[in-house]
Amino acid sequence: MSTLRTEEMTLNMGPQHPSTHGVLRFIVRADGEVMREAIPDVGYLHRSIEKIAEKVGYHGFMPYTDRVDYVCAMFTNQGWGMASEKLANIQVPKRGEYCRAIATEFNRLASHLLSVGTMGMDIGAMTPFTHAIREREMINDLIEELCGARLTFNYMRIGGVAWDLPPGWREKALAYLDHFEPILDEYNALISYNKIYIERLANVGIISADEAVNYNLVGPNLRGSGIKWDIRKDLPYSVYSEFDFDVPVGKGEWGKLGDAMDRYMVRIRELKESVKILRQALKQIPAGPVLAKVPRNFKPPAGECQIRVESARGDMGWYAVSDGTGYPWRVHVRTGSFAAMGIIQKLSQGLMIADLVTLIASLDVIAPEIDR
Amino acid sequence: MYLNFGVALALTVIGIGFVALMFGLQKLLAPNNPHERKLMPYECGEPPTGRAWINFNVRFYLIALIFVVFEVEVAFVYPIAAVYLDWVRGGRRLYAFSEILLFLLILFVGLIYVWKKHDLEWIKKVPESGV
Amino acid sequence: MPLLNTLPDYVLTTKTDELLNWMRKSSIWYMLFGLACCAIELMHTGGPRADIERFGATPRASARQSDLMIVAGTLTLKMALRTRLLYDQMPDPKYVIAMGSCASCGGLFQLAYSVCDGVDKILPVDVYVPGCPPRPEALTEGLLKLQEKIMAERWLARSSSNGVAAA
Amino acid sequence: MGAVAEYFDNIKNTVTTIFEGMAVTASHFMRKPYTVQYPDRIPVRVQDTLPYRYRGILNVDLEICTGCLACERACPIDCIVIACEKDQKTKILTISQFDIDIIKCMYCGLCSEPCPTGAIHHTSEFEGADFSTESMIRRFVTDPIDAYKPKKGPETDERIAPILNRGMRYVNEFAQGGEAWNGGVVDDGAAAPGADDEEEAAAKQ
Amino acid sequence: MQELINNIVAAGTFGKMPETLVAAIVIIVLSAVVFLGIAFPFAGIVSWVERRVWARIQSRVGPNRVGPNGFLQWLADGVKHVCKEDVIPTDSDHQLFKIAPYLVVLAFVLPWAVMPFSSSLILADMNVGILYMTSVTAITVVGVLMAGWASNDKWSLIGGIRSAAQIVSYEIPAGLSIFPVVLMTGTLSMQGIIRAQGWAPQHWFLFANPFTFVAANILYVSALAEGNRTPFDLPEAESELVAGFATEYSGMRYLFFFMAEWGNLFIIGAIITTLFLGGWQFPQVSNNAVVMNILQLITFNVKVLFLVFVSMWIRGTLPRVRIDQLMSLCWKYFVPISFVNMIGTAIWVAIWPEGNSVAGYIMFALGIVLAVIFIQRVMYYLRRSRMELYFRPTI
Amino acid sequence: MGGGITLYHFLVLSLIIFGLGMYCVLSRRNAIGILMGVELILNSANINYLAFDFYGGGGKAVTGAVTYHYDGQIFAIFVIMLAAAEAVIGLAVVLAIYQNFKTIDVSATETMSG
Amino acid sequence: MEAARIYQRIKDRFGEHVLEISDHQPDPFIVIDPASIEEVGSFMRSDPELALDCLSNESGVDYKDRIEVVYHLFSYSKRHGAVLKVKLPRENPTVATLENIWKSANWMEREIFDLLGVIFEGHSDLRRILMPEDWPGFPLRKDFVEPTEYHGISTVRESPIIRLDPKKK
Amino acid sequence: MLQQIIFYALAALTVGSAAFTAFSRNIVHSTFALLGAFMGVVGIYVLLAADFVAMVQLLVYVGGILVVTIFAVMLTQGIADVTVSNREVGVIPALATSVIGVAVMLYAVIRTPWHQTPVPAAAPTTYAIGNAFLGDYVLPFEVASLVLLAALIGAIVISRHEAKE
Ligand code: SF4
Ligand code: SF4
Ligand code: SF4
Repeated sequence: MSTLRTEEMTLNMGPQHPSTHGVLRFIVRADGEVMREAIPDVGYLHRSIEKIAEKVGYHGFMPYTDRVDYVCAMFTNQGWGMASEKLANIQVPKRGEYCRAIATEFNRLASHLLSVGTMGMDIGAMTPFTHAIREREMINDLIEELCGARLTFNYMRIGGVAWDLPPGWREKALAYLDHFEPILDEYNALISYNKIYIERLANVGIISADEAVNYNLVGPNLRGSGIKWDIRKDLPYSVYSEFDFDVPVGKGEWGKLGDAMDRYMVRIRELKESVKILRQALKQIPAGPVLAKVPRNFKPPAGECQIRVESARGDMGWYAVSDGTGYPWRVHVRTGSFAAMGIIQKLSQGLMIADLVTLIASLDVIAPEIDR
Repeated sequence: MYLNFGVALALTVIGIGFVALMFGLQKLLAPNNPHERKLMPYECGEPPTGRAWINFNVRFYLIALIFVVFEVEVAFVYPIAAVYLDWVRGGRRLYAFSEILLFLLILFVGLIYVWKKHDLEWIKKVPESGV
Repeated sequence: MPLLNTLPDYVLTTKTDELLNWMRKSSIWYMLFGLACCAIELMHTGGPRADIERFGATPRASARQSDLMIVAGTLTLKMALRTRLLYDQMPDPKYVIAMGSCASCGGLFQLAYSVCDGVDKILPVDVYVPGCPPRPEALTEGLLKLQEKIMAERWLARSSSNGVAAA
Repeated sequence: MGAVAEYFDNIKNTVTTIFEGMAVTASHFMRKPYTVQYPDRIPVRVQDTLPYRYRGILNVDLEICTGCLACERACPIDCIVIACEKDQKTKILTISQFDIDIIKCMYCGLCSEPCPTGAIHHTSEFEGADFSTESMIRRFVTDPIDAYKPKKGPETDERIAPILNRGMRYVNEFAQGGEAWNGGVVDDGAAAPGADDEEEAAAKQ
Repeated sequence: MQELINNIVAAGTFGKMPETLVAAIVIIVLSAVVFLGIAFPFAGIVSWVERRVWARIQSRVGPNRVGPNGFLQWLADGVKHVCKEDVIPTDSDHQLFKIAPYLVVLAFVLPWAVMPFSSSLILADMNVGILYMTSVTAITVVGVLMAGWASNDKWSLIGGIRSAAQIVSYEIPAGLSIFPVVLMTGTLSMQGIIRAQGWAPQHWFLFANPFTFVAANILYVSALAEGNRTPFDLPEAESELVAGFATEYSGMRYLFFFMAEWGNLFIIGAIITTLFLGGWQFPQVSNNAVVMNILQLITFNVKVLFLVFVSMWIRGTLPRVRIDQLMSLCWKYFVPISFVNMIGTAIWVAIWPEGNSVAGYIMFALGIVLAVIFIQRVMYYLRRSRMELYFRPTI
Repeated sequence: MGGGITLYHFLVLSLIIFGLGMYCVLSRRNAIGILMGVELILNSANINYLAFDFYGGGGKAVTGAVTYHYDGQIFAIFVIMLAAAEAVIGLAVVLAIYQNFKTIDVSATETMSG
Repeated sequence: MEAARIYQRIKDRFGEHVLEISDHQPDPFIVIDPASIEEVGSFMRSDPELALDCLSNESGVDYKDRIEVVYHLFSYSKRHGAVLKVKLPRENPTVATLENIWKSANWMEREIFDLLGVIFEGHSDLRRILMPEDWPGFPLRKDFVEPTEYHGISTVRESPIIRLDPKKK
Repeated sequence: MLQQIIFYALAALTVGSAAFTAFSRNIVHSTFALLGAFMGVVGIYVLLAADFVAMVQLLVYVGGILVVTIFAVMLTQGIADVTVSNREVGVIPALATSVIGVAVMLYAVIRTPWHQTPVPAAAPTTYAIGNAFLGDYVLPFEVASLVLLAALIGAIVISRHEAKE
């Protein structure tokens, strides 16, 4: 029956479209409801951040890194901080590293919540999305107390973090974690284990392990394909070697291994792992300074380096070239979403239009990370 | 009976009149300054590529074909369903029941046939070559 | 023939105007037009804490049904042309809120080569909301400001200055 | 699993999971909405509930501004404009202009970090929506004003002391243990008044 | 109706007018009252209620500024849309583009003719009542297809065709699920069906036997699908299709589509209430016809509104299905099960033509058990979440 | 049916519709157009059935419990059923023709062999 | 494997194609002849000792006198990485694509083409990716000048603050 | 009076829509015009005291056949083309044939003295039809289901067979 051919339709999905997660555009060539392929068209949010780095200097670039991936800005902060520190060989104080870990893990919670929430919204359930937003608000409150902003944190500095944990914050954070876990179970009961939801996600956009590596997928997308790989565990940076946590991988319980449901479940499970890490970090945090001595006029020696951070969207690479002046010569961010976008065209072949939405959401692409 | 359907007619007239009235009101109250770009088809902010009036997927069509057959069946069953109770009370339950059963089964066979032939499935594969 | 701004300025017409404006301001449907970071705060504004729907503002996906375009985020040059088209496709009366520094004037991305410095270069902006990103309450305040503006408009009554944009 | 068993399993799964989901949403009818009814139906203003570090719209306490221009230099996008005139004879610094373009500002806090007295600081104010960009410029100086000269000891002027206290508290929120950080900034003569011991105390918290 | 007209003619209110004319006037006035006084405001108010209910599920407040608790929100939306420009895209098919809203509204007003509000408040107690109800709603399909096609926009076209396919498919299980009741009552008239039930739950057809219970659920879900409600709101699926077949519509025209959608909720509820929930049946507490009618009216509306509420609640809970799942759900699950239901009921009726009261009690008890389990789950989630409790419906 | 509307009114109406359907069938080269014409013709036939049923011999009035034999109506229902079946098959054929010829111009199918 | 040993292994295999091995800290790298990039690439991927199965980053750097394309490779199985560089002339920088070896190169090469103007020969879809199609120039080059107008939208914005003290800046 | 008005209104709706169907140059318009014709016919049926048939007409024609026809049009037409529909040849012959045919029949209709009985009061017909289906017409009734089955399978087979190509 499938051989019945009808005329092909070219659809523009985006740039202004509710489910493209920011401004992406897909040129969908569809035969009725079934897509022949969806060609991503990006660049609608290209803000030339890499070029700006060459103009504003090392310290001044920190707020811009927030905008590289605003959903998990802590990681981009940290990435830039680590890259500069590596260039100039600066040691971050222990407490500073702990502050970083705590802040980033909270940010990971927020980011994953947004990801699973928008997934629900794209599938058509608004309630899980608002519940996720509600939890994000609470996390935002915590982060706001820590660094004074809800989204564009600018919390980290080269050599550490800008502010220590405020008094009483640890207790609040721990109390929040106690609140969060039952909410997560509730969230799962509401949507994750819903049959309709599973049916929508299972067997959509299957990525095999080889493909995932070949297309350079990272983070939950890679783990969703069954590869147990997490920078925090496998190439430990910061203080992650001191924590005990698992790396969840996709198991293909609901469909083939590497489908959208696997990626989604990896995120849900990572939420739990993050809570685990946060509990340990909040208990173990040592006393001490949080910021190393870094001159205001920061001039790392000439050279280049790449560092890798496990952000919420996976392995984020910061490639920085210094020429010995106060301004970086070149900064390049290798982001998870950029790679993930590259695979969409291939995966979309033969999916239905409704599945494209699922696919995008399951890869958790964020427009600024693609375009920078 | 005419009265009953008269109500339907009256409702039709009122409904249409109401809609027309509201449109009239809108004509009076709303601004109106169309221009070329405003009247372009909406496609998420892109100028549209290709036309919209194209031949559509055959899937829906087959569903509709199957639907018509079943719809007629539903229409047929209504009267006998309505008198079934009388016939049961009248003591001819077996006869009436077997009539209904036969009628339904014959069409049920059709449904199973279609099902087995996978015409109820939405095929996710697209033909390889682009047209 | 629309009666817009044609009737004389009687008490009756001004009262009707007030009523219409009150209704209109209580039902501002905004277009989901998140461009960058501010879009996240835009989502939060519709979310449980700020809940902009209290004021009758619901998000719409299609420009055809929205009254308000909240430009939330950095407007790049590539996007600017599309934005203009989207704005054009909204039916009158329509309003624009520039949310955040980027949308208002380019903000921190004035240094960038690919960013349109301010949405007011391509569209008439009604309300600017400062912040990077503005917190949801700030956007709510922006909406209230816009409501003020709508309340001051004249609809039926003739007016020289602040009539409906379309007239 | 046989096809028939799967068929009924699907039905069962669907029904039970929907049942669970409905229970979750039903429980929300009995929970309090999380909404903060800004702006009017709330017991306290939202501004007052924000944490101390919240980076809202910038404010400048001109009373304690030393006119060192550190903030202007620190701002990556030049949205602060300060004009200072140093009288050659009296050595008095006069600030004749202190404008901040709050619509361009990105609320990063980089300007308030190097400020020696905490004169420029973020407030918890966020309401600034307006109808034009011109009205978004905060002009802090109306009449030229003399810059503040930090004293060697503690501040004695009654008018200025509370303001300076506030400012110093603000300064001390920043990264503790980073003497070089604060020290490396000031290159315009006005040294940061000593608050080192306080910083260390905070660091040990 | 006939009685009423006879009375009026006898009373001579209209002088010497011919009877047909009197009848016409009476009919038009009554229909206008029903439409303008009930159907239209209901559609509006329900939009506000839905936003409030939805908001509450999402820990929000929802519209609460226009009028008391935002009650006038619907009016504000209406007036706003009247003041909105009416955009008709150049490339669209202008005539069809303009006609489509009429059709959709038509399909929405016609069912009100047989709405059994109480034992005597019904515009037209047709003998083919329930068949009339299901068949006039079919006009929507044409309206939706017309809207989708006339817009000359791809999103609209996909939305329209999806919608049409969905509505027509679900007409089959809906139609088949009506049969168990028809088999048990032997009538198609709305009033007749209600009269065959009692006021007590165990006499409702919902609990008459297992088959009717299943049929009621299938009918409800199918009706939701026909009304394009979540989880079947594919035609308007915002995250995929922008706004579906209504993408190009603005102002009043758009509002009418939505008015019809919200108004259809009442019709869905009314069908289920009539067929399975005992309609307006209320214990005979008074001999005064007026009092009884008022009580019945309240009963009927409470039941319908409860169902409307449930549909909002479902909308707040469930995600959307995909088009192929939608179709397979219909054809592979609902249609066969409805067939089985029908045959099962036929057997049941053949065995117990007058119904089986024991079965009614047993089914009702099962229903209560189900409700208790449900409440337990709700309490479980309430306890675990440790969020602040708040029981007032308004805030 | 009072008010001076007689059987002839309906017959004439049915005839007109029949004529229009006829014209539709004859003049269209579009297969679907032809099918639409056929539907019109069937509708006009149904009007005839019902009119005769109503005015003519269909009703066999028995005093007291009135039983009618609605032969005309039953016929009409069968006609509707047949019309539906015809439409289903006809449109399936249309689809088939379209698949083969990429057109549903009936005159084209004559010339093309395939 | 240590980075230095990886480079040595490549050097052993492709002696004359390796132009330079730098042990510049923190990240040592190897520079090879652009003409042999495909060979080297497929060797690095398929060699069981190296097994660099992931091209984790590809970026271009404009050094005013030359343009370098930097490949960051990584091996999931061996957990080591390598940095590969090619130096290209600034006028007409051309290098073969690695798209057929690592799929992820496709988009990254498009980006480099878009922003730096490096032409990847054999690339299946070498179009601009981030910038609009009609954009002039390659913005990440050091000598790129921002156009003042794009489709009638001016790209400069005067600061609304009038500086009272014109001496500065 | 009122009946006349209603009758003529319905007749006008039916004939007008049918004419539109027959004469419109745009195949989509003529398809949608069928809706008017069918609705008018529904009204006529009701006037003829056939409420059940009217409902079936609504259900099957409007809800079913019309929708399939619209689908078919959407599926098969190069709708957007200017050569929208149909007729090129045979307008005059077709018109002539139709007019002559109608005229002849009209003559026959008017001249025939039809057998008429007194008009019965309009009464519900569902039961009678149901009884007939279970009684006198049981064979046609069952055959009807076979016909439908044949149509269903036929439609599927035809479309699938052709699809194999
Ligand atoms: S104003 Fe700030 S937060 Fe908003 S889009 Fe621009 S950079 Fe992002
Ligand atoms: S907060 Fe940042 S952007 Fe704003 S004035 Fe200070 S340094 Fe400049
Ligand atoms: S840094 Fe502080 S003291 Fe110096 S000029 Fe700025 S506000 Fe004044």
